Amino acid sequence: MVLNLDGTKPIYIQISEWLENEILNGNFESEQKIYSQYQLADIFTINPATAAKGLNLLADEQILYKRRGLGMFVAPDAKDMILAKRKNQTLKRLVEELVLEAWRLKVSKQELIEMIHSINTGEAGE
Amino acid sequence: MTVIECKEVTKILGGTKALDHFSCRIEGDKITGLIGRNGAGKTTLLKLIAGYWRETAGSIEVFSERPFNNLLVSANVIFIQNEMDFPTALNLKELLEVMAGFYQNWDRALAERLFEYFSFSPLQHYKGLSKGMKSTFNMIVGLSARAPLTIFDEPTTGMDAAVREDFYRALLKEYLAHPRSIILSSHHLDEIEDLLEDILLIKQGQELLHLPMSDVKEWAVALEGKVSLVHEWIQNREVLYTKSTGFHQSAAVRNDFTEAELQQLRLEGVRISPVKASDLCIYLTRDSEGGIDDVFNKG
Amino acid sequence: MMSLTKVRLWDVVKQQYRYKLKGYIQVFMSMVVLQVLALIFSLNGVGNAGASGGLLNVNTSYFSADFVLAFTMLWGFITAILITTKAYSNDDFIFVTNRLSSHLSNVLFLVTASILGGLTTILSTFLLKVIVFLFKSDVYLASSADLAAPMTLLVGVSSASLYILLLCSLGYLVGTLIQWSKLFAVLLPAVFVGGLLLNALSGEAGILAVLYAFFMTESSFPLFFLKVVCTSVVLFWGAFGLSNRLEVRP
Amino acid sequence: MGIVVVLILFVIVGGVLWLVTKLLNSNNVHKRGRYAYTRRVRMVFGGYLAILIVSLLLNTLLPVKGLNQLEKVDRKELTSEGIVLYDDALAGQVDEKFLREKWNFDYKGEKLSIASSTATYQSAPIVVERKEQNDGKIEAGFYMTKSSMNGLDITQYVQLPELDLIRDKLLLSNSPINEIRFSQFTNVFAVRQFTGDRLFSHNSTFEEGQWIFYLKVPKDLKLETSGLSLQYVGG
Repeated sequence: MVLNLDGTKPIYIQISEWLENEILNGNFESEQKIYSQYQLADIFTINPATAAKGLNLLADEQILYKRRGLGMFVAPDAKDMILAKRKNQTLKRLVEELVLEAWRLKVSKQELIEMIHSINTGEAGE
Repeated sequence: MTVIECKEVTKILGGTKALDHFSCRIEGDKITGLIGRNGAGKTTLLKLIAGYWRETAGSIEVFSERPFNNLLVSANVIFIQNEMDFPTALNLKELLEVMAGFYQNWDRALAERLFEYFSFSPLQHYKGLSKGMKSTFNMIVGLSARAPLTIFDEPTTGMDAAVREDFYRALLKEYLAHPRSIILSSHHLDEIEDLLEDILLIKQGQELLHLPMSDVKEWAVALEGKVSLVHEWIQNREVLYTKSTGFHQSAAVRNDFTEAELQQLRLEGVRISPVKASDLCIYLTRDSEGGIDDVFNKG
Repeated sequence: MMSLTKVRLWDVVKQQYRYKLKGYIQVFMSMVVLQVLALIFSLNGVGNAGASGGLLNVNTSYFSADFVLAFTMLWGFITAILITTKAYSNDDFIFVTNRLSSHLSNVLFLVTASILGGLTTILSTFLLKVIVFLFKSDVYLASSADLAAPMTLLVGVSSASLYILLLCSLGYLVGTLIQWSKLFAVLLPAVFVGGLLLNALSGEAGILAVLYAFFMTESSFPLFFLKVVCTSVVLFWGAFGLSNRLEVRP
Repeated sequence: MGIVVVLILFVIVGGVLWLVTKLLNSNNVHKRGRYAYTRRVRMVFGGYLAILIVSLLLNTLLPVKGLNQLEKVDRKELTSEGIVLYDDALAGQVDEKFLREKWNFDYKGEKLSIASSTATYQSAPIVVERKEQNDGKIEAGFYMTKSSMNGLDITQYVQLPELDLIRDKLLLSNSPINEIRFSQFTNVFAVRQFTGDRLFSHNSTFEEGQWIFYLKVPKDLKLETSGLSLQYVGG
């Protein structure tokens, strides 16, 4: 796993997203101990403080929780929280950008929705 | 725990102020990047910290002592620079032995392994090494010394990309295993930014910026859009950089926008993107307003 | 936080001294080369006396290690200047040091160099003797110098070493002066040669004559020892004091 | 003069130091050789020291050739001995203990010329004693007192002259070698100053013994010579 180091996104955010992906992929189950800041630093060759910031970001969102002296653990409902968050934030932001771009390109709402439909045909057929 | 504290430090070299009322405070066990252009005073600052030079005015303290001519500072600081004056009579192996005698925390095993890994031969002499090999050897010395304050001044000069990678990795692993205060000076911020916890930006002998690396990316923001639009938004703001191409203008400004303002910007069709840390440093440390284009546009 | 290393001056000096014996080893190479060269020059004898009668012409050559000692003294002088130059003194700052420890270890090194120089100088007399004995001489006249008496050897080695040390300390001061200002590199030889010329012209006994009288005509070893050691200490001290005006390293 | 010497020494010493440093910094040191530079210097220095120590041992263990066994002599005594020899010879009572060489020639001629092949004998003291009768024999003797060099008896090194009778000519000539080289070691000046020796001058004395040719010739033999001075006993 290599981080996207093009510099446009702060590394600690990339770290937290990577951890979320690991949880979504099932590499970390609930109640399982997750990488420490030092392990993360070692894996990605980044400063441990940066890694810690990525971890703390997830802790703040309660996707991870701290056990004193033991480290960070995956919260029981971490997966759901991540999915919800991605829906609310990531997807929403993407849609925002999509709409803005459509507006700039003078694509009407109708047209846009049709485009979305055409991509989603596979799912619609189910 | 403060490792280095500079208060209004001035150092005059050859009639010019290499450092001009420079103040900063560096906390312990952090990797700090010292970034600045050539001649900004990086090396001068480092030499003052290492106790090689005497400050002209102001006060500088390392481990709460004045570093100049100070045995405690000398024993606890290793200063790695480009051309190390290693004694010419000794070969590389002997140099490492001598260093081991001087630095109490010296890790012989580590030095040995790195020495082997980078395929040095014991009978080689430092003077006979290529520039890149010299830097690599310096790096071995700097890491193996395990000095509580480890200073690397432009450590990767002449190293090829693979060795640079190895160096950063080795530095980080050493730091993880034995945390210590490290100062890395470089003008390749791109390469080292991931390693850094803090960044200290220096310009014309003065501290320009000193903040955690993770804040640097949010410190400024780049706007891109129609000239008139962008121009309106950047008025009364701290503009770091602007460039216009035809109808479009891009600008880097200090990020003091509110969330609402950003939303508004997006709606108006202004592209917002973060400013890369290395670009930010270039903008900030630029000596003159404008850029190289202005030189050509004058005509 | 890594705990700070506590260091004592004397430990650092010892460490630096050990390092210098190794790191400055090339000066001993030049010493051997110079002594061999001096021995070759000495094969012609330091003095020659010839006399002839009606039936017998005699030619007496005097041999001694005077040349060797003179060369070794100069070697000490120049070596001491050399180790004050940046090429050498900057080496110290790779390692743990402050100015005092750097100076002290330099002095220890020069003392060691002087002793080794004195020892080899005195011993070289015997090599010279063997060479002359084997290849040069018809007849070999005995003299007090033939005795490898322990006491004579001891006095010889000590006093030769002291002479070298004297020149070392002078060189160290001169070197430090030159580090202080490059002007001295021109000024000192000019004053030296000029002074000698002036003395020669005016027929006065110059500073060299005074020094000669002070050191070389001293016939009591303890007094000689005292004179040299005191002078060396003063010269070294002067160099220390002077270098306090310098940056630790440029 | 002194300045020039000092400057030359400086140039030599400086040159050697420069050369050694140059060699050290040359690529030779960095790339070739199986041993570390420091080790090589230690080997050179150690080798040199070993040679010196072996020399010291040789000096103390081996017997010294030359003049160690020579007797000491008193110069004043030698001088007075020389005067005595000369005076005695003129009185016809030469002391046989100074005889170094003796020649006997049969000579029937009436005239004898005495000549020398070298300038050495131009002013040589030749003392002639006329015998009581004409027995046709010439007895010649070479007498010499001791020679000294720095107070040591070096008589044994004196090469005796040669005397030949060629028809009517008595010819004095030198032996092939009469030059001798002595070597003397002195302590280094750093020792001399404590032993009371002279510092930078060497005082050597050399004194050749007083020598004479003593000829006993037949009563009526006519002697002639060119350039040599003959003195007659009782004359």
